[in-house]
Formats: sequence, C-alpha cells, structure tokens
Amino acid sequence: MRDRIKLLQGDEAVVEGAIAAGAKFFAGYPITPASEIAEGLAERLPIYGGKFIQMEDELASMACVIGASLSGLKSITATSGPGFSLKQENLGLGMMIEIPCVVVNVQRVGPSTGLPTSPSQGDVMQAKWGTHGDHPVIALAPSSVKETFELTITAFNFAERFRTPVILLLDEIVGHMREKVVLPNEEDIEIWNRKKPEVGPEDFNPYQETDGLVPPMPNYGEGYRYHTTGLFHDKTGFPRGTNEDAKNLMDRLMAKIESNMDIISLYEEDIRDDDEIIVLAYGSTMRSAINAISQARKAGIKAGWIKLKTIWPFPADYIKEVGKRAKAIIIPELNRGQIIKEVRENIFGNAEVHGINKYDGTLIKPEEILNMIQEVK
Amino acid sequence: MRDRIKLLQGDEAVVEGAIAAGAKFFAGYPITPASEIAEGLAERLPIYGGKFIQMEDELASMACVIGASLSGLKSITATSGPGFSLKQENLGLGMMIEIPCVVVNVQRVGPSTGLPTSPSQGDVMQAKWGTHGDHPVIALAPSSVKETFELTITAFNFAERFRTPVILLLDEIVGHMREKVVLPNEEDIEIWNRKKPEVGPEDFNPYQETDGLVPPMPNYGEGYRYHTTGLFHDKTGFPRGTNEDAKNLMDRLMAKIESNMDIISLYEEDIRDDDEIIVLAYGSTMRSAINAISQARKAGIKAGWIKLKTIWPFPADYIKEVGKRAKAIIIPELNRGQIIKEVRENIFGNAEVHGINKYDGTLIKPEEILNMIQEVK
Amino acid sequence: MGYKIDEYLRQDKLPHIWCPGCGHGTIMGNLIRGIDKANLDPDKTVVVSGIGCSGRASGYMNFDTLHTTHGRAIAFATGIKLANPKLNVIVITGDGDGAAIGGNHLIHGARRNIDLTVVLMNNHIYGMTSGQFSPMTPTGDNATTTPYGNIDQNFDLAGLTKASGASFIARGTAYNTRQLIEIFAEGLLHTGFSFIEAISQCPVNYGRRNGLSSAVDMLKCQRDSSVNIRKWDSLSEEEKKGKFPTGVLYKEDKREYTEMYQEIIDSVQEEAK
Amino acid sequence: MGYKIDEYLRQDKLPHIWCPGCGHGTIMGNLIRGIDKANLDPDKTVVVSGIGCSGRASGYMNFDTLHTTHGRAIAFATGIKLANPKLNVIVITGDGDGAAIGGNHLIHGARRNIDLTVVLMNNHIYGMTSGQFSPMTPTGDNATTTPYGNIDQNFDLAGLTKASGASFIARGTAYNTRQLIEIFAEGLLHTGFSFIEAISQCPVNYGRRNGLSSAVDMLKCQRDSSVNIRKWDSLSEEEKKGKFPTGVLYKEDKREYTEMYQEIIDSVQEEAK
Amino acid sequence: MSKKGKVKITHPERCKGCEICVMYCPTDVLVVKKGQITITDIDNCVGCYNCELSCPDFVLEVVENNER
Amino acid sequence: MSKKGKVKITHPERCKGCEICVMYCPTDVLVVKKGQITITDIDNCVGCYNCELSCPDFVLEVVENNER
Amino acid sequence: MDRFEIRLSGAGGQGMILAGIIIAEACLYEEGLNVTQTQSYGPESRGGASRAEVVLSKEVIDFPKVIKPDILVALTQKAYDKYYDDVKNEGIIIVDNSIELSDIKVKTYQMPIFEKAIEEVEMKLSANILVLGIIDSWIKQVKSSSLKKAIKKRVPEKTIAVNMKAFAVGKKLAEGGKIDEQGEY
Amino acid sequence: MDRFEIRLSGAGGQGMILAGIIIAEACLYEEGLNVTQTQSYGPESRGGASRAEVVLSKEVIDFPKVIKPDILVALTQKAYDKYYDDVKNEGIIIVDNSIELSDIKVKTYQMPIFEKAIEEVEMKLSANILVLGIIDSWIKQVKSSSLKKAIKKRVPEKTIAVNMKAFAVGKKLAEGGKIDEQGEY
Ligand SMILES: Cc1ncc(C[n+]2csc(CCOP(=O)(O)OP(=O)(O)O)c2C)c(N)n1
Ligand SMILES: Cc1ncc(C[n+]2csc(CCOP(=O)(O)OP(=O)(O)O)c2C)c(N)n1
Ligand code: SF4
Ligand code: SF4
Ligand code: SF4
Ligand code: SF4
Ligand code: SF4
Ligand code: SF4
Ligand SMILES: [Mg+2]
Ligand SMILES: [Mg+2]
Repeated sequence: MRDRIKLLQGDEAVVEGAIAAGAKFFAGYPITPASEIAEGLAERLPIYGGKFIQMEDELASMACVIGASLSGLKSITATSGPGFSLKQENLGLGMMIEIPCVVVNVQRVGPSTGLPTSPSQGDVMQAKWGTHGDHPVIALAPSSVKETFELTITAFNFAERFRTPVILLLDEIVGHMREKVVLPNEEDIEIWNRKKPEVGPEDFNPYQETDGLVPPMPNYGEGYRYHTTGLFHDKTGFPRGTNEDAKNLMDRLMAKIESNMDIISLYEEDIRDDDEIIVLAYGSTMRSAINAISQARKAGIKAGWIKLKTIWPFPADYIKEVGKRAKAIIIPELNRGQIIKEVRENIFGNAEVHGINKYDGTLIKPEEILNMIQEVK
Repeated sequence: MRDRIKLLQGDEAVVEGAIAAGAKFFAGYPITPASEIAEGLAERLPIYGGKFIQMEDELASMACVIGASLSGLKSITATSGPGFSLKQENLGLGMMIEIPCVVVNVQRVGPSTGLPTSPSQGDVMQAKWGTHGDHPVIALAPSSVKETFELTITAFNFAERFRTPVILLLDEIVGHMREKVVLPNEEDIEIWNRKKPEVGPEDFNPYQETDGLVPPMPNYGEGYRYHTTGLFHDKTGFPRGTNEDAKNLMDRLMAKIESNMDIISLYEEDIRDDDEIIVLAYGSTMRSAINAISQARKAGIKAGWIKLKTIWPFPADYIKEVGKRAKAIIIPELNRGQIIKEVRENIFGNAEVHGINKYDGTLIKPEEILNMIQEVK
Repeated sequence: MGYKIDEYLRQDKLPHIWCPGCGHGTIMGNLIRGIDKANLDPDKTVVVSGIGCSGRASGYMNFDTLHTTHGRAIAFATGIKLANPKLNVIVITGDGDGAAIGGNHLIHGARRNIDLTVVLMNNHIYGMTSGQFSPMTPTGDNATTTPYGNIDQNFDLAGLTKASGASFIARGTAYNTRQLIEIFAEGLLHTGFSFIEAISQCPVNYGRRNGLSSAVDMLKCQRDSSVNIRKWDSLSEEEKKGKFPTGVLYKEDKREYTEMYQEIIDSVQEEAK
Repeated sequence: MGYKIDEYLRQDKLPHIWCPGCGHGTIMGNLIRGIDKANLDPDKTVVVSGIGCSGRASGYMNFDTLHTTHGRAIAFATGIKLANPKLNVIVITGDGDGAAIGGNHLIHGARRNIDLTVVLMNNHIYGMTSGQFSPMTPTGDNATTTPYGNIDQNFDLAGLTKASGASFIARGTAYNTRQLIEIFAEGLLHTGFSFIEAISQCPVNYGRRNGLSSAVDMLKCQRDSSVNIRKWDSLSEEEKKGKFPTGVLYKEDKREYTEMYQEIIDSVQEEAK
Repeated sequence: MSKKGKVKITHPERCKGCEICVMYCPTDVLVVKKGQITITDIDNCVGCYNCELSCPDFVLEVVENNER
Repeated sequence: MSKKGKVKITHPERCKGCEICVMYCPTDVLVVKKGQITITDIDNCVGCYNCELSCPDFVLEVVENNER
Repeated sequence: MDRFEIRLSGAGGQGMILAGIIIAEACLYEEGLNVTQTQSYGPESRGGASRAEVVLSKEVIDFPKVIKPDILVALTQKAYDKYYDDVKNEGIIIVDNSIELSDIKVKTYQMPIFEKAIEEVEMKLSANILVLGIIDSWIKQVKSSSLKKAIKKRVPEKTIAVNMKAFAVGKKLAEGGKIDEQGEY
Repeated sequence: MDRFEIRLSGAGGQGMILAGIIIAEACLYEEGLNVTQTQSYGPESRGGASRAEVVLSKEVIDFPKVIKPDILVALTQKAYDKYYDDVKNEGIIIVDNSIELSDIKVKTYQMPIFEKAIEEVEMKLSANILVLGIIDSWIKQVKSSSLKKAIKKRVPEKTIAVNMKAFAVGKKLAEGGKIDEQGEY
C-alpha cells in the first residue's frame, strides 16, 4: 500500500494512468506545459514493451498515433494549445474513421503563444469545434491529480469502447500541481479493450454496426485487409459518395456517443434539497468552487456544487433539470465564458446564470466565488 | 453599364471583390471548392501590380498572408475545411497581433476529407472556436454571388478598419453557382484602409489605442522599427508577462469588435408586424428560406425571415428581441445545428426554436422549410 | 511474366476512377507486381496513401489500406510500422502530397531511416484538384495557378531524400515498366527508408496544358528523357541536359529505426529483470 | 572593430533572458555586426523569428521585428519579402524551430530561392522547452526525451538546403566570432535564399546532460571540431571524423524569386497597356 | 501453339481507349476501335507482355492458352 | 596610450559571469569575481576585441579612450 | 412563376457543365434574363457522375437549383436512372439512344447523340453542343441565335466551326424528335 | 482549518521549485499529511521570476494554491516586492540580506543566505537547501529528520553531504534569526 501512495504532478499522473490503462504507444512533440507527459512516457513505455516517438511536429504526432492504433496498440499523444490547433485536421480524421486514442491538451493561456506557462481553460470550445465539419467529441477534464490518473484510464476506456479519439483537457494548474495520489491495485482497475471482429475476413465489414453502434476493429496484419478513408464511406469502408451514406455515417458517429450519455457523461454533485445557488465548475477551478461552497454553507447560504468530469458531450438534460430547481447557477471558468454558453442554451431562462471569468493567467480564488454567491443569494 | 453585368461564380465574385477592395496579395494552397479563387487571383493580381504565391501548404499560406499585410498590402487567402483546420494556429496569431487580412473558407462537407465536392455549412462554429484560447472573430456569410462580391469588399473593409483577420464563409453552392452580378462603379464602392500612425517612430507604440480601440499600423520599412509577438504584450508590443497586460490586451481585442456591433453586425429582415414564425438563415440556405416564406405568405401564413450576413459576432441582442415577439424561430442549416445553439442561448425559452438540418451534401429544399412552417404554425 | 496481380487488386473496385491514359494505373499495377516479386505476405502488408489522384491507389490494392489526409501519409505509416515492425508498410503519395504539403514528413521519415517504402507518383502537377502547379512542375511550364508560366524551381527529390538520410533511393517511369517492377521489388526488400520516385503522366491536367495532349505522347517523352543510371555517368553534361537518370540511384546499409528501438526495449527490459 | 552595434540593439530590453553562457547572445551580437558590416538600411531591415530561445532574438534587435509561431518564420518572411522586395528580410530560427516543425518551410524557401537570410541557431537541443532532442541532436546523445540515448539520425542542414535549391549556404560557430561576422555579411548581401547554420551552445539543457557543463567547455568543443572549409578538403576521411566544415560552403548565382515575379508584373502590365 | 503466351482481353469493360498498349505492341496486334481495345491478328502476338505491363486499367493479360 | 583601444566594462549590470570572455582573453586581463566580470590589469589589454565579440551579453567594449 | 428549369446530366468529361454555362450566358448576356447555373460532380475528372443545372426566370431567382426540371438531358444510364423520375409532368427528357428507359411518365426522346457526334460531327466531345442544338427549340425564352452567340464565345476559336455543325446536327435531330413524340427515335 | 501555506520565491535557477517539492515530499511520505505543491515561472530557464508554493493540511486540500502564506521566502528584490504584502499577520518573511525591505507589517528576517551558501557551504546553488534549514523549525507539522530524509532522496547522491551542510547552516542562521526577532539580522 505505502508504495502506491505517491506525490505526483498531473502530467505524471497521465503517465501513470496511461501505463495502467495499457497504453503501448506515444507520439508527440514537446510543448509547455505538456512536455512532462512525453518525458515520462519516453522513460516508462519501453519497460512494458511500448514505444515512444518524438515526431517532427504535432500534425505528424496525431497521424502517428492513429497509425499505431490501427496496428493495435493503445495510443496517446499530449500537447498544449498551439499544438492542439495543429492536430485538428488529423484529429478530425480520427473521429471520422473511428480510431481509439487519447489526446491530452494541457491548457495554457491563448490565443497564439499567449502565456505559455500560465493556466487556462480556454480550449474547451475548441475541443468540440476545432476541426471542420460536424463530428463526435468526448472530452474529459480532471480537477485533481488523483482524478487525472483516473480520467486518463477512463479516456482510454472510452476510446476503446466507443472507438473514437478522446480528449483529456487538463489545465496548467492540474498538469503541474503535485499532490497525493493513492494508486489503485492493478486488479481494481477496470480496463476496456476494443471489440475485435468475430467473423472471418470474408464476412467482415469494417464499418458495420454489429451489436451496438460501434463496429469491431481488427489490427492491421491480422488478415482482414480492409480499407479506411476520411471520405464518407459505407459499411465496407469504401467511399461511394452517396448522400445517404453520408447521412447514415454521420448519424451513427453521433449516436454512438449520444445514446451512451449514461456511460460517458460523468459528473458529481453536492446539492442539498434546499440549495438554491449552484456553482458548476470543472478542472482546477472546481477546487476553488468547493472551497467557496463550504465557506458559504458555514455562513448559512444554501449553495451546492456540480463538478463536470465529462465536458463533452455536455449533459444538457441534467442541466435542464438543475435549471428548473436552482435560483442561480454560477460558472467560474478560466476563460471568457465557454461552458456557460452551453448552460444558457439549456436552461431556457429558468435560473439566473452568472459567470466568473479569468483569462489573465491567474486562478479564480475561492473568495471571488464566495463574493458572487453572496451577491446573487 | 452592360459590361458591368456579369455571370460569375461565387468564387469568381471573391476575386472581383478582392480586386475592387484593393487587394494586392494572395497566398494559398489549392483545394476544392476554393481553388478557383486562387486561379482567378493568380491571373488578375499582377495586372494591378499585386502578387500571387502558391505556398507549400495552408499553414504557410496563412503565415505568408500575415507577413504581406505587415508589409502593407491588403491580403487574402482562400481554402476549404481541411485547409481551414490547418490555418487555425496562424489565424490565432493574426487575431492576437491584429493583422488585417481576409480568410475565405468555401465550405464542403466534413469532417475530414468528407464529401469534397458537396456543399455544407459545417464550419460555422469552427470559424469562431477553431484556434486555441479566447479570441475575437468576425465572420461573414454571403447567400448569393452578388452578396459574395459585396461581402468580400466588406471583409477587407472590416479587416482594415478593425485590424483583424476577417473570415468569409462561403458554402460550395454559393462558391460554385453562376449568377448575375452587376458590378458597381468604382466610385460607388466604399473602401477603408488601415489607420496609419500620426506620430513619428519616437512616440510610437504599436499596440496603443489612440482614438478608438484600434491601434494604428505602419508598414514594415517605414522606419517605425517596432516589435510584434504572439505572446501577450503591452502597448509597446513587447511581452512583459504580467497578468494585467494579458487581461488588458484580451479585453481590448474583444471590445474592438463588441463595441462596434452596430457597424459589424449585418443582417436583413423581412418581418411584418404580425409575423409569428421567423425563418433565420444564412448562406445558400437563405435562398430556400426566402422561397419558402413567399409560398407560406401566399398561403396566408404569418411568416417572415431574417438573413444573417455577419455570423460572428452573433447579434445576440437583436435575436433576444426577435425571440420576444416571435412564436417560433426556424433555423435551416447545412449542418447538425450550429447557429441554432446561439439562438437558443439568447432567447431564454421565449420562442420555440426548430432546426432543419442537412449534413449529407444535399441542399435544404424550399418545400422542407415550408413543411416545417406549416407544422409549427 | 506470371505476376499474381489479380488477387492483389480489389477487382470489384475496378475500373478505377483514373482518367484514360493516366500513368497512376500503370505504376500501381507494377507496384503490385513488385510486391508479388518481393514475395511479401499480403496479410502483413499495409498500404497508406495521402490525398490526390495518387492517393486513390490504396482503395484498389487488396491489403490493409489507409487513405489519410493530404500530405501526412508518411507520419501515419510511421505509427503503423513502429507499432508493429513486422508489417511491410508502403506509402503511396503524389508530388503535391509528398513534396509540397508533405515535404516535412518526407525528410523526417528519411532522417529516421524507418523501414517504409515510399512511392511518389510524380505527374508534375496537382491532378486531383485539376491542374495547379506542384513543387515538381518544371520552371516555365503551365498550370492553372501559373497563368504567366511557372517561376518556381522544382525539387530534385532524389537529392533531397538522400540529403535527409534515406538509405534507398530510386527513380522509374510509367514508361519503363520492367525497370519499375525491379525497383519496387528491391525497394520493398530493402530494410530502411526506401524512396522511389515513379514518373507518371497526367494527360488531362498537365499534358493538355503543356503541348502533350495524349498519354502516348507523354510516355514517349518519358522514354526520351530518361537514362538508366548505369549509362548516366558516361554522359557528357551536354547530353544530360533535359534528361534524368532512372534506376536505383543510391543504396546504403544503415541502422533502421524500429530495430534500434527494439534494442532499447530489449535492454531496458533486460535491466528491469 | 568599430561595429555600430549599440543602435541596432534595443538597449532597454537588455539584459536578455538567455542563460549565462548561452551562445545565442554571441551569435545575435555578431549577426548585428554582420548587418552593420553589410551596411543594411536599418529602416528597411526586418527580422522574423520563430518560437524558442533563438526566437527571442527578434525582441532585442532594433528593426521591424516579428516573433511568430513555432516553425513558420520562413513562411511569414516570404510574405513580407514578396510584398515588399525592397526590404532586407532576416529569419532567425532554432534547430527545432527550423529543422523539426519548420522543415518544410525551410526546404520550400530554399526551393523558391527567395531572397531571405535564414540564420539557424543550432544548439542541438530544444532549449526553450528544457531539453528534448531535436533533429540536430547527435545520435547517442542525451536529452529529456531520450532517456536511453538518442537513436535518431541528425540532419546535415547544409546538404539538405543545398539539395532543396538554396543559393548561399554557410556554417559558423559561436566560437569563431570573426568568421561569423564575415559569413553573415556575405549572406546578407547575397541575393537569393541564404542559409546560415550558426552552431550555438546551450549549457543548461544540452551541455549539462552531455558531459559539457560549462559554456567555456562547449566553446572549446566547437573550436576543436570545426575546420575552415578552405582546409576541409585537404583532410583525410579519418581526420574529418567528428569534425565539420565552417565558412561559406556553397554559393551560386541563380534567379531570385521576387525578381522573377516582378518580371511577370512588368510584362503583364506592359501587355495591358 | 508455342509455349509462349498470347494476349487476351480479360476485362474489356475496363478499357478506356488510351492506346498505351497500342504504342507498346511491337507487332501491331492491338488497335483501339470506337474507344475500345481490339485484337487484329492474334497470331502476330509474340507474348512479350508489353501490353499487360503497361495498360493502366488491367484490361489485358498474356495467357498461355488463349482461346481469345 | 597607443591608438589601439582597451577593454571597458560598459554594462557591468548585464554580466552573467559565464567566463567566456575570460577564456578568449590572450593576456588574462579579465576575471570573474563573485559572478561579475572584473579587469585585473588594464595595461595588459592588447585591444584584440576577442572579449567584445564573444561576450553573449554585450557587457564589454573595446574603446579608444578607456578611462576604465 | 415563369421559372424554367434545365438539368443536364452525364459523366465527367462529357462537357455538361460547359453546356450549362453556355445556356446561362445566353440567357443573361443575350436575353437579359435572370439565371442561376449550378453543378454537382464527383472527384473524378473523367467518368464519374456530373450534373449541370440552369434555372432561368424574368424574376429574381431565390432557390438556385432545379426543383423539377422542365428539360432533363441524360447521357448515361446512371444519370437517367437517377433523375428521370423528377421531371415535371409537362417536361421532357432527352436521352442518348444507348440508354434503357424505365416506365415513361413524361415525354422522352431517345436520340443517337453520340453516334451523330462521332459520325456527322466527327468529334465525340461535341456531344454537349449537339445537345444544345437538340434542346434549343424547347427553351422558348432563348433565341437560337443567342445560344449560338454564347457557344461561339465559350468554345476555343479553332473549334467554332465544328461546334456550329454539332449545334445544327442537334437541331436536325430534334426536328426528327418532334415529329415522333412517342419517344422511340 | 489547519491549513499551512508556504511560498518560496526567487529567480529561475535558484532551486525554489526543488525546495518546494522536498517540503511536499517530506509532508506526504514522512508525515502522512495532505499536501499540494504548485509553481509559477516564466519562460526563462534562468533569471526570470520563479515561485514554488506548498500547502499542507491534515484535511483534504481543496484550493491548491497559497492564499495567504504562513511563510514567505524571497531571494530576490522582485520577488519580495511582489509578495511581501500577502503574508498572514501571524506569518513570517525570510529574505536574503541583499534585499531592501518595505514597510514591515509581519515578522521579517533578513539573513545572509547567499553569503553563507558561498562562504560556509561553498556552493551558491545550495541556497535553496539552506533555506529549508532556515524555515525548518517554523514548519511545525514536519520534523527536521523528515525534511532531511526528503532532501537526501531528491539531491544527486554526490551532493548529499554538501546539502546536509547547507541545511545545517540554514538551521544555525535561523536560530540566530529567532534570537533577534526584529528582523535586522
Ligand atoms: C489540407 C488539404 N489541402 C488541400 C487539399 C486539396 N487537394 C487534394 S489532392 C491535392 C493535390 C494532389 O496533387 P498530387 O499530390 O500531386 O496528386 P495527384 O492528384 O497529382 O496524383 C490537393 C491540393 C486537401 N484535400 N487537403
Ligand atoms: C506549435 C508549437 N509546438 C511546440 C511548441 C513548444 N516549443 C516552443 S520552443 C520549442 C523548441 C525550441 O527549440 P529550438 O528551435 O531548437 O530553439 P532553442 O530554444 O533551442 O533556441 C518548442 C518545442 C510551440 N510553442 N508551438
Ligand atoms: S487528373 Fe491526371 S492524375 Fe488525376 S486521374 Fe486524371 S490523368 Fe490521372
Ligand atoms: S535554455 Fe539553452 S538555449 Fe535557452 S537560453 Fe538557456 S542556454 Fe540558451
Ligand atoms: S492500354 Fe488498356 S485501357 Fe488503354 S487502350 Fe489498351 S487496353 Fe484499353
Ligand atoms: S503481348 Fe506483346 S505482342 Fe502480344 S499483344 Fe501484347 S504487346 Fe503485342
Ligand atoms: S562573457 Fe560577458 S557575460 Fe560572460 S563573464 Fe564575460 S562579460 Fe560577463
Ligand atoms: S580586448 Fe583582448 S586583450 Fe583586451 S581584455 Fe578583451 S580579450 Fe583581453
Ligand atoms: Mg501530382
Ligand atoms: Mg535549439
């Protein structure tokens, strides 16, 4: 037990989580504040027979990770804002051709080079809309080092289970903070692996739903000799260019996420029956929120919190319900207001919605949330 | 007059609009369905002493255009979805360092390679959120060849006036459709040029607001010898890395757009006092909307339309008001519902909101909108 | 010649979408013959292509095949190969795909000397997007984006990949089909980064604009301007003008990337014991 | 030596942020001396840099200066130069910035032979991000991402840019300051794509990990491994081992891109009359 | 019949009439008529494989027992 | 004083004590003390410019009238 | 609504799009009509499906694409199969005689388009202009002379004569077509 | 709330972050406390501002950063100027004696940190460990032996002895500091 207690940085927890999840491949390009993930995996992967490669840029890194996943390895890449922008085209291909992989973005202040060493939650909307065209997105945001370890494993599990890239959105605070983690026993970790085809190559269609909406996926070299393309394709994997195929594919890609909201959408709440003010947060900002709520409660204010661990898909139905019972929802974010837009869209004016927004590289302090609580109460 | 009447494609109208606006530089990389813009400008620019260059990729094209603008030329690039994804990092730099330029995205069906020759409005959200971090965005969407000509000029004018990249979002229909345009007389075209500094190099601060929020901009080579960086910077252009500078800069970047909504936000409406159903559209979809409304009115239905020409910034206040008087708002889009999210966010549940969404490469037919009007009426 | 090409082709996808006389079909056919000649296990062979007319080749070849994004095929292939070094990984790219937008991955793949076989179908033009110039369009030629003639220099891809560190470099033409098969077979069997430039013809988007209106004319032009490397050195500078050498231009025994990485794994795991 | 360096430096930005003993300061100083020697009009001189420790140089140089995105400086510079060919456009890049992520722009800039002077500060490492290996880190060396030693081959940038079409190629070291000034001046005055590799030292993130703990040690190593190109050819292969040539390695008179483009404009406009 | 094979139009439907095979045939066996490859006199075929190797569309094969 | 110049520490505040100039000085004029460059005996300076050209921090200049 | 809709369909490389542009230019430049011309095509330069559409009207055209064509031309079986069912009741269909017809609901004319292009015009690629000759008299809004003018402006100078011939051959074919309206020609 | 907050500030390269990590590891591995350690630094490897923070508590730590430090160490003037005003009323400030003090509101100890590091430890870079020696007795939650253990685990083996010396020198300094609480040392 003792040697499972560790003081780890968030970035290091990604490394540990990836190893625990069975990752065997990392391709990446250094960037602050995500380089520690590359450095950690460069050291750790070969121990488990895994591979690390530093590519010439982030476009190549994203491509390389998709390739490795097609060869059958659980794969991960890590970057920060500028690199995340560069990965977008190939990330879109990954979503289109349904490649399990994990893409970590340790957010720093943007746009552009911005403030490279300061924390931000400015890439939340980019995680959903960064690549062209509609596309399915899963994005998770941990608020502590422990959660980083756990959600890294979850990210791999979702990637494999739903056959899609999963984005892990850290912020610089979580990425660089050192904190206690108790690593679980290997036996206690739930691991998902991609579904392999049950039929032989003759009867195999790489993009055919079998049970559920997620097609099984063989490794390259296993004799299935199938085709994959970023063009719209039918179940055979080949492009026919018909409008019907396009619609069917897009509908399935979306449905495989949306119809599994109960599994994918992770959040926690601490809301008592009579709480009227709800602070909804995610990532490092959550820490201030919890601190503020406990202070508020001590002061007799009826306030509670919601922590989003899954940011995308956004839990619209849940928030709709919250909107009905809450008087006000306060959303602290290290950006100019991104998730607050989703909240506004979904509560139909039922509750007041207030944002607390910092985008200057400093944190939102518990006090600032407390002040807002006091204001709206 | 007669030779000012032309049958032009939307892509060709971009070429004509750019020339009319005084564009002197194009850098780009071919891609369907935007290549015609490059081809047209390759031919036309040298006639006016302008320059055309085909770069090695879209990242370089975006960079090149920013460089040319710093040298003092009105500059433009054009691409489609995959290339637009690749431009995002440098586009973010352009927004951060406030470079006038026009970025055309002739949308095709995504994600990934998608359906390269079919129309889409799938990159609307990407135009706002594609690069990392918060950032100011202006995006215009023409619905006809004539409007393409006009909005290309407007795009240059906004770029120069507000010192920022402006995105022109065509869709493949508008880009490839041939239609009548009556080109205006040169004298009738309003042209804006960037504000040049009124002080000498000694007293000059490249990022200092003078009158208004837009700092004047000298050309390279005029002796100002100033510094520009994608790091957060103060008015001198140099990074100091303070949190205050970061906030100040971001606030100004946003304010220069938001405080000029009256100029930037272009829309048209045809709403009669007693119209209860409003169809809100943009781009080629607008054409079906107008057709459907005239049919509906003939059938005695109280319906009107709103055409967004400026998509970003979104006219939140205006839509808020519309939401109050309308019974239902119908939003046809060639995507899975993008602008509809903005509408929902801003009407607080006052009116019903219905989307008509096609993302299979086919158009929304007038009939489909009419059916929806009949359903909700 | 008895090449088993039928089973390596996805017959149900033919006829392919390439235009009449397009050289890509001939080159793909002979790549397949090269695969047969090299006796690769088709179940362990992966073809990765980029975007372009050339990129469509992957769809017709009966292996594990991946049609990627424009210019990035080598980066995808690097992941496939490093993840499973037992696979034979072939990259098919175009002169735009591989030398314009994909130039960086080409030189870095070569630098790593990773065991890929890269076939660049060079038709001197962007075929798929209808005739814009590429970095391989000769100076002075015509393309849709060079209305006044091309002022760009073109690359010498053999020189570029050599300077980058590739350990096998060859050039062939759609004209010389037998040489092409030999080159492909040799490149496929070489361990390390093999770069093969296969000169193709695009009658529709290049020939038409440059005084060569038929595929046959373009093939004759290939014939007349190519010289086997064995003869090349004996030519005078004068004779070399307007000509280019074909055959295996460079070959070297050099440490290969995935092998070196495996050594790391082996030694780290040994140590961990 | 009487170089007017003070007025070309933004004095109020000094001391710079580079670490004690970092070679970038020496190289930047001598680039400025080269600018002075070449007698460029400072009002018509633009310095464009990428991201990295090297990229910070633009902030200290008193010209029009642009600090861009990682790897793309040459593409920005291309726009600046083509838009106004009267400007002297200098690019400062690093071995990661210019040869890793920016490799494609480097080879395409060279291919176009556009009149830029590209100074690549090669410290064999990613300095700014604290010590990951770059495409210029020698095989076998240590970096934070090569915990078991670097297995990557490194580029020969002179060879790479030559193969790409650059018309001026030189290499200098932070050690040999006088040679550096000469090279810079000559490269700046050359019309066409000038590529200058300036070997720098990063004691903090490269030296420290590779047995050279001080800047002085690293400079001595530069001294001992560099050979003037004039002597290089007379060395035996044995003597060349572990050494590299410095000086102007290649120079050629070749049509320059912006000049050729101007000819297009002139002839089109002539015709339009 | 000699051991050497003779050309066979195994996939006429794929022929795009480009005339590449025609150029290669040393004995003028092949000719394109109405956009379609046809064989003039099979006896002239020397089984050199030129046409098979060069056809971009996988139309032709040299086979040992060519019943045409 | 000869026409040749002598070294001057024009910007002592910029010195980072890297000792590069010290290595270059042929006559041991320069020495780093407590992390700061100092001049031992200016008379030994032969005005060779080595230090000025090599200092990464623009600390030193060789000037004709060096009053130290 | 005086909206008149034409759909020209075939394979890439058959020049359907050029034919569409020519009609559009004749409408706009010669007749002063409003017109929209759109197209849809696959990635293939040759061989894939290709479609050009022209909508003409005296009024402003809102929806720019064909809703129900007044005229459908189909040069390939694929094109015919895909589109024959969309035509307006009063509309007509022109097809090459290589095409197998389905259950005919509107007037359908089978004509030896390619045959005539090859034999009479001696240029298979002129089929698109020949088609213009065929449909000329059905497009009441545009004079023959206007169409001819528009053709001359668009085709390479050297080919004007042969294209005029193609147009004439088309017109002649159409006259045949009109005589026998059963669609068996 | 038993939350205890330490802020170590100085310039990049002075080892403040390592010192922070050592405290954190001592808290967690030796004392079983909850702890968060964060930092903030500029792009410079050397010379720029650098700050390490440690928050320790028996309870779960929500907000991971220092709100009002119990201990502030400032090795540079810049760091002092920026942070001296944040310290808790009952808190203390430790600064190098090269630093000019502002109006002192909390107990402030000026100590010859670098001087001692250079002269007594003969390694300027050991100043960070020396600082740990100084603040040791103010961090009541962590035993000296725990800190020493943590130091030994983190510094290169060859430098353990010299770092132990630095720690001892620091402790001695602090004793001096405690005797004279006016902060003039
Ligand atoms: C990011 C991106 N940019 C541009 C394109 C458009 N595009 C598709 S293929 C192609 C060029 C193909 O040329 P080449 O590689 O020479 O192949 P070819 O068609 O000649 O065989 C281009 C520019 C794209 N699909 N994606
Ligand atoms: C797109 C992107 N990827 C990665 C980074 C992170 N980054 C900044 S500088 C740098 C490397 C710098 O190395 P080099 O070019 O050799 O310059 P040096 O610091 O050694 O002078 C990297 C990877 C970034 N800023 N942007
Ligand atoms: S466009 Fe050119 S390269 Fe593409 S298929 Fe046609 S002939 Fe071949
Ligand atoms: S990290 Fe290296 S390259 Fe960067 S400033 Fe320090 S010594 Fe120079
Ligand atoms: S080469 Fe092939 S496609 Fe061309 S004519 Fe001959 S058989 Fe037909
Ligand atoms: S095998 Fe040779 S001889 Fe026979 S048809 Fe083919 S090319 Fe002609
Ligand atoms: S070289 Fe410059 S910075 Fe280094 S010790 Fe000498 S004067 Fe100081
Ligand atoms: S000028 Fe020469 S001799 Fe004088 S101090 Fe400098 S290096 Fe020494
Ligand atoms: Mg090509
Ligand atoms: Mg470097």
